[in-house]
Amino acid sequence: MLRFAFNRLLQAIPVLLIVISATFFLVHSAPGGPFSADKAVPPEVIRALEAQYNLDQPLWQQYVSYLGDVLQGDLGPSFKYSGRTVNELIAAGLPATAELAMYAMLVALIIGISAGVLAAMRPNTMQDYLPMSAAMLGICMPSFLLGPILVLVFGIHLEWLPVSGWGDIPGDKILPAITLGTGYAAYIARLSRGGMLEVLSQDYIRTARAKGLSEPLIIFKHALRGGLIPVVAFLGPAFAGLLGGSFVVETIFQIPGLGRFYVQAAFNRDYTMILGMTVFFATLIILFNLLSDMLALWLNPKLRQQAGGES
Amino acid sequence: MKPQVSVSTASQLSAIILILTSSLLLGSCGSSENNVSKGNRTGTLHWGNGTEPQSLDPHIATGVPEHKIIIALMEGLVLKDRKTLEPRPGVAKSWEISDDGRVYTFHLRDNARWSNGDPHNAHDYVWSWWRALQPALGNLYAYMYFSIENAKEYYEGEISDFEQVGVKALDDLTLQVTLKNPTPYFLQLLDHYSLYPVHQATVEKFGSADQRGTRWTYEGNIVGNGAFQLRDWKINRRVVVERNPYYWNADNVRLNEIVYYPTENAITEERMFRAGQLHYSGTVPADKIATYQSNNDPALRIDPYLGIYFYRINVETPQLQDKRVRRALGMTIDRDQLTQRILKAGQIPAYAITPPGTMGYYPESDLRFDPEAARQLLADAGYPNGEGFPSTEILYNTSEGHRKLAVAIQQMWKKHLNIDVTLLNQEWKVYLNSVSMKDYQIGRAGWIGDYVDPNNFLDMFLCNGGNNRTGWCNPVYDELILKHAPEAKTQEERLEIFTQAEKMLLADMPVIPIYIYTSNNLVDPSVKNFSGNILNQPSFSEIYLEPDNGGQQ
Amino acid sequence: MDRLQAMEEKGSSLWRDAWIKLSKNYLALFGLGVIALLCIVSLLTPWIAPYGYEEQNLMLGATAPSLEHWLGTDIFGRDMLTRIMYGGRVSLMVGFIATAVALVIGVLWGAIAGFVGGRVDAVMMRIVDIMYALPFMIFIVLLMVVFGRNILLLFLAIGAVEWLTMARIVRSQVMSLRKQEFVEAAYSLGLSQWTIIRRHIIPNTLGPVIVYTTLTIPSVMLLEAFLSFLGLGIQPPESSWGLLINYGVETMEEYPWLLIFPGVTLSLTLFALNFLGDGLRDALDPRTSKD
Amino acid sequence: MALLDVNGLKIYFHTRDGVVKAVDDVSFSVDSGETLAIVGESGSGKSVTCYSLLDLLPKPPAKIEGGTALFDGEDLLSCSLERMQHFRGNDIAIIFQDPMTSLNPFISIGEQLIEPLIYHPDKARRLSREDASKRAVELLDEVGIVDAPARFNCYAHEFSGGMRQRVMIAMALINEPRLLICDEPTTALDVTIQAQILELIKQLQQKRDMAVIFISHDLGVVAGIADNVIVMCEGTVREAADTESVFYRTSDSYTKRLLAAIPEGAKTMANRAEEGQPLIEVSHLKTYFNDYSSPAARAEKRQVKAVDDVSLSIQRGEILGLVGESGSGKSTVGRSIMQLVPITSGSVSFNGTPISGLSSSQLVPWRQRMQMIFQDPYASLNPRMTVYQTLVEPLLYHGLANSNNIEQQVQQLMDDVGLARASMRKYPHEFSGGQRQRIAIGRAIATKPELIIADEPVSALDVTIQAQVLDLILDLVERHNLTMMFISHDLSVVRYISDRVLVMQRGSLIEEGKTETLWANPKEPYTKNLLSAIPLADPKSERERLSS
Repeated sequence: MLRFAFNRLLQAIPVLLIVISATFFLVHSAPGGPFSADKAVPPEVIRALEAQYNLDQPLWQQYVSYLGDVLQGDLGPSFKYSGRTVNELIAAGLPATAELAMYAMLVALIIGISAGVLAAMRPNTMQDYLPMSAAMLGICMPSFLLGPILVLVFGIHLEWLPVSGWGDIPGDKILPAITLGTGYAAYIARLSRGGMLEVLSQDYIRTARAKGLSEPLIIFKHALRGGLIPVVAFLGPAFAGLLGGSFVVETIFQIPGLGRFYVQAAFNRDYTMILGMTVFFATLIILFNLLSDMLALWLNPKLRQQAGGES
Repeated sequence: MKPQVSVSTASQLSAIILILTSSLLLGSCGSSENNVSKGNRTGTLHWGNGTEPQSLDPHIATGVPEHKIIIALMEGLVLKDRKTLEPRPGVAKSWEISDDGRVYTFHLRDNARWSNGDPHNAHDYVWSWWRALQPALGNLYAYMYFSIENAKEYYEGEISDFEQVGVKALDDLTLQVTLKNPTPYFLQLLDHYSLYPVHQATVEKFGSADQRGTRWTYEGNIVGNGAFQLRDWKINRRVVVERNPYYWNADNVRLNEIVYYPTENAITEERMFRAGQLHYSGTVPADKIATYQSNNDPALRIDPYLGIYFYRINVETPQLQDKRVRRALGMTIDRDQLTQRILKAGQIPAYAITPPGTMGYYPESDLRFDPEAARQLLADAGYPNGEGFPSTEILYNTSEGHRKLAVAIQQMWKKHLNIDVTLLNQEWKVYLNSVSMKDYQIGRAGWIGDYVDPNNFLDMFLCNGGNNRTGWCNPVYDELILKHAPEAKTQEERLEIFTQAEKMLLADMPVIPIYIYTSNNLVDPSVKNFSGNILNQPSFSEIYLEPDNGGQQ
Repeated sequence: MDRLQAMEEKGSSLWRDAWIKLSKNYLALFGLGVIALLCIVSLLTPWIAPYGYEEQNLMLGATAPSLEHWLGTDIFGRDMLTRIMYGGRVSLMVGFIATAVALVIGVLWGAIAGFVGGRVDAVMMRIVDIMYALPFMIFIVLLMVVFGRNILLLFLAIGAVEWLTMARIVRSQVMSLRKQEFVEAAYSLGLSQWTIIRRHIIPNTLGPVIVYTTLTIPSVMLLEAFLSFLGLGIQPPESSWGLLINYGVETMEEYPWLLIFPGVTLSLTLFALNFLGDGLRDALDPRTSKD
Repeated sequence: MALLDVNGLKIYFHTRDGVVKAVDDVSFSVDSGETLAIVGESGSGKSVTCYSLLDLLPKPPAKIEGGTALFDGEDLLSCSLERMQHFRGNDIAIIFQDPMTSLNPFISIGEQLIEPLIYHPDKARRLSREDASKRAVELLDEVGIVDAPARFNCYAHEFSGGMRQRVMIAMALINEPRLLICDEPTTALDVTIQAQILELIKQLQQKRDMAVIFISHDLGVVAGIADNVIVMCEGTVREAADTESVFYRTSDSYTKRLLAAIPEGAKTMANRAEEGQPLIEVSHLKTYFNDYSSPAARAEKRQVKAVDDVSLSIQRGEILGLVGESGSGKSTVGRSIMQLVPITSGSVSFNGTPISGLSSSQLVPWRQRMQMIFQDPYASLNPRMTVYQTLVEPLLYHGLANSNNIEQQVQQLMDDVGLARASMRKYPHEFSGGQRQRIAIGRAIATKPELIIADEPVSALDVTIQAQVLDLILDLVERHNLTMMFISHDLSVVRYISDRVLVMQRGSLIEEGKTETLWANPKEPYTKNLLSAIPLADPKSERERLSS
């Protein structure tokens, strides 16, 4: 298992390097610099600013020195937030985003798995059609639509929950978690339904029944573990997606997370910030994919021992 | 024994899920008192502030959200009246102006203090203004100093001796400023944050004076001279300021704290206001304004704003070189319909670039909505009934408001002139790039006055004006603005010169004025002493909170 | 490939049989009917739309549904029914073409990676990883700057994003297929790898591919709205369902019909596609005809 | 009254294509200490009958349309699910055919074993985890699991097929059921293992005085253990009698056919092997695979020696049998000759020309001359291609037909393998297993090959079908003058078809000889073992063999 993880991490190095390089040259070739502004900026100011952030050097030189810094874990200073380093900004935004992603995942797992299992228990009945139709809508319900609707209903009209904030007012984490989690819940519902249907048709479920075990025991002890393997494999990409894709929800609910930084950085041409966030997200994506693969391996005793024949 | 393993992992898992769920739900129990009513009790003002401030250094910051925080933390020599914007004593308790209008002598208060208790005196200004004029600092508002004698020359490196710049501390409490020309609006400038003083010891503690991006403006570090001091700055979350006990007028400050929220999304901010999470929101979505108006909601405050929304025309575009074409375009925008049906927030149709009433200035304009005459002009220019007029593009930066206006104008030009216009939106930085490279045909633009004087609007269109960007150049115009106006003997004469210049501008129409901004604020009724003004500048030291009978809505 | 030409002529029987089976599945037929209707309406829109799509009436403004305007009007006084009809032209075109791009790239990429395996697979999947990690918005802005505004570019950009997941799905399918005996049999017939992929592997991945495709089309339509909002893609006064929904969200309290009607249209399309997709999946699997 | 009394049982499947009468009016009874065998081919309803007793059928589509099944006087068919859970595992236990899929791969076998004890529906009879574990270990020991306490925590994949079936048996017996249903418990196992498992079931039954229902498609298997036999076909009982009557005095035509289909005796056709240069010559063939079975093996880059230094030759016209148990490497030899797996060392020559080491494009002309038939007729045909497409592919790819005569050529092939021309446009799933194997054979002979390697071509088929397919193969060999390598684990089949036999064990050839010589006089103990384990369709001799 450790060896498997090590190999995958080794493979990640060239991937990260290419991501950094591609992003570096991409952002530097995008039109509009970090210091252009609505009111004309005098050329001497531009020069002074560029000198301060080493932007007056040739591009390759900037690239080399940036790589050097990144290797030392230094993502550089932010251009937009004067005086703040990218490391500092990521550290500031990560807790909220990570927490949001975790709650959203929780919502997604609880709703998704229960819906999927319910549907799989009685395929092609109303118990199947209803949650699955809802799931289909959920997959395609964009959060920019779901968020405002939830806010209007629960925040403004019913006044049950706060309309925004993060950890300021009790309960302000509920609506964002639901908004972000719904799409994933829908996807997980479909995955777990498929997985459960597959497992429930297996011989060993028949064996369990023949042993006289009760239906709940069969579902939860015998079927769930195998049936959820597709879900587990999806967790890694999903979690990375939650971390990176929370921008809309963060904006709607005024959450101080990474997603807003990323988009702001892109709009502001905050080069170091874009690069830093990209490196950070790429690392997360790779890490979470690895983790979910390892979890899927661990869940399957056979593969656990083989630690994956073909990676 | 191992047989238990599966069961114990399952129970561990369910325990984790239980903990996570309960932590999510636990947070939701508790009192439901909203920010506004709680703030009214504790004297805390909750302020929707647009975006995250990029810097709180008055010599570096540029945006409106930064402005709103800096004016709470710092103060200039002179304040403005919260309604009329007349100069009022600030750090300077009084001042004299020489007869030729060039020399200002300020007498500072002896009880002015920095927020750490240090004495605050005239030398602070000399040092601060010296700092603000260091090119390496990259101060975008350095031009605000250029009415001071030799300030421009020093900034551009023509002279290197700061002694020659017209600012001197005669003694600890007396500051003398010498101007190049009599500048009627100079006192106003002193209330702009780019002329605020900074605390030398603090700035130098975290880096050299002309170094950008030091940590001196962070919580725990920053020292100011305003009514409030910085207590907490959580990025993308909130900035909290609290009373500064050393403020010279601390006894009359009635707010205990202000919490600024960087919301970015206007729709979110409006919802927060409606849910009682904010006392104030400064960006009301256009479609919501109608709702507030029809409910006669007292929270909605609409005031004229010193800003103009206009379209630039790139006069180098072949089909737009002829000023008759440009005039025709300007004459076929039905500004009444735009402001009433699309903008809906009391915006004033604009027929000139300078907002009327700016320091007593009322531009004369012959521009009006006249499709008949416009068609004639277009025909004279060789495009009868729009025939043969090449497809022309309106560029705007990505935003719902700009889009709506462009869509309507596109249709008006189609209807009245029968010309085809396409729309192009670009992301902000790309748009800036296109406009400054003159890589556009017609481009949306806006200008907010830094100070209340026609000069601030009209000097945009000088031949070499950095903000001209239209390619339009008229030496006579330049001479009027640069030479004749500063030398005018009286204010009447000066305004007359501006009138003349503006007429030239409108006759050539390199820019099409569209409407004059309004500031649309949502202010909770419990907020008192909030007065609308054309700079949309609140006076935090005077605001206080007092719920009306029956409390919050 | 010429030698296999004759095969292709007879090879249509999978599709012919699928059609026969599909025509017995009422839910799928309903889906097909809705999609066909939407396509026909879109094609005929310029002739049958009640109003011009840019015809404004500022004095009228946003009005609720009425006899003159069945689905109401937007803030410019433009007829919503007309806007939705014209929006459908863009949305359906983007949905189908961009999905097709994603489909072709994703299926080929995934099939090759999964089938060849080993180093090739590792490299190809690492490329997918890289694409996943690149900042999408910067990428789009650059594309826009380099190539200018271009509807074709929109398809490319969307296709470039959506094929990644497709490739992963196909790859995992292929990895299990390639160990099946019928693939070995094809090998022992001496068929080339490419022929095996094309004739034996890809047709057997159709099930999950179709299902994922039906989910992709609506999400592509929404992605188009985001890109158009950024300035890539279509420009006002043209519109698409995604953009109409986007605008509708902002005024959902004041003018709910601006959100409801485009939303219902998109949802209807989504369900129709899903029914059709499930039906197609079953129809293309010869095994499902007898249980 | 018997322990179980089934009367007039009717089970119909309601499918989209109509009603299928899976079980139609079946009656039988079985008493303690008695073994009833239910014999029939696939689709005969034998398994459905037994599953219905424990309510294990998927409903829908299955529906019980009539009849009773009285267990101790209580009707199993009409009791509640709760009551049924009391019967399941406690009074009636069942062992399934495939021990590979019938154990939960995610849960340790110990945990699976103790479940019926710790979750007993009768709360009073529930055992604590410790007591249950003790009981389970004892039972594992009893069914012959060596080092049971340590194996208790292992997972299913860590056991071999035979061991898994022993675990299944232990699991079935853990609550001391009074009736044990065995659904083809030995079909998926090697012949030597099969003998052991049969022995075990017999012993356990005697010790516990259980009633046993033994389901099998193979009359040979039941001959030694059944007291009574019922023969089922298409849902109905064709014959029900005591074992000896069925085997020696049957009057039923179907039973007669079943008995006749059991391959017995030597090859009836002449040996057509030609002298001279062998068609295939394999020398010192080694095929190794990387071993990923454990982290240690992976780390050390250990290799599995699937084929280790095998040399053999096949004469033109010869049918060479290759036998061995699962894991002996016999299939890998076939695939190595076909160049379907990369070989590690050694060489393969076709008609004197070395073909090992050629690139895939260089191999194309050779591929036409040798073809393969695979074991699993379900997996070896592309489910999305019609028979026509499947057969056309080799013809066109190798340029053996053009668009003018293609139709005719395909029809010829269909005739050759005994398929109706009309079914040309059907898909594989619409055919039975035997018909599918005919399609696969048709595909193999389409290229007019000289050599066919048949990898267990009949082991997935019912006996009667198996006999037909074997005859078809022999017929085709004759008609097309084919050379064949016939790989099988079933010695009777190999004896019936091949001229010469090679025996493989653990990657190596251990014995070789003319078929009849080898049968009469095996030299190696392993070969002797294999031959003696073959069940005979003769109750008397089979009983003697089992008791010896």
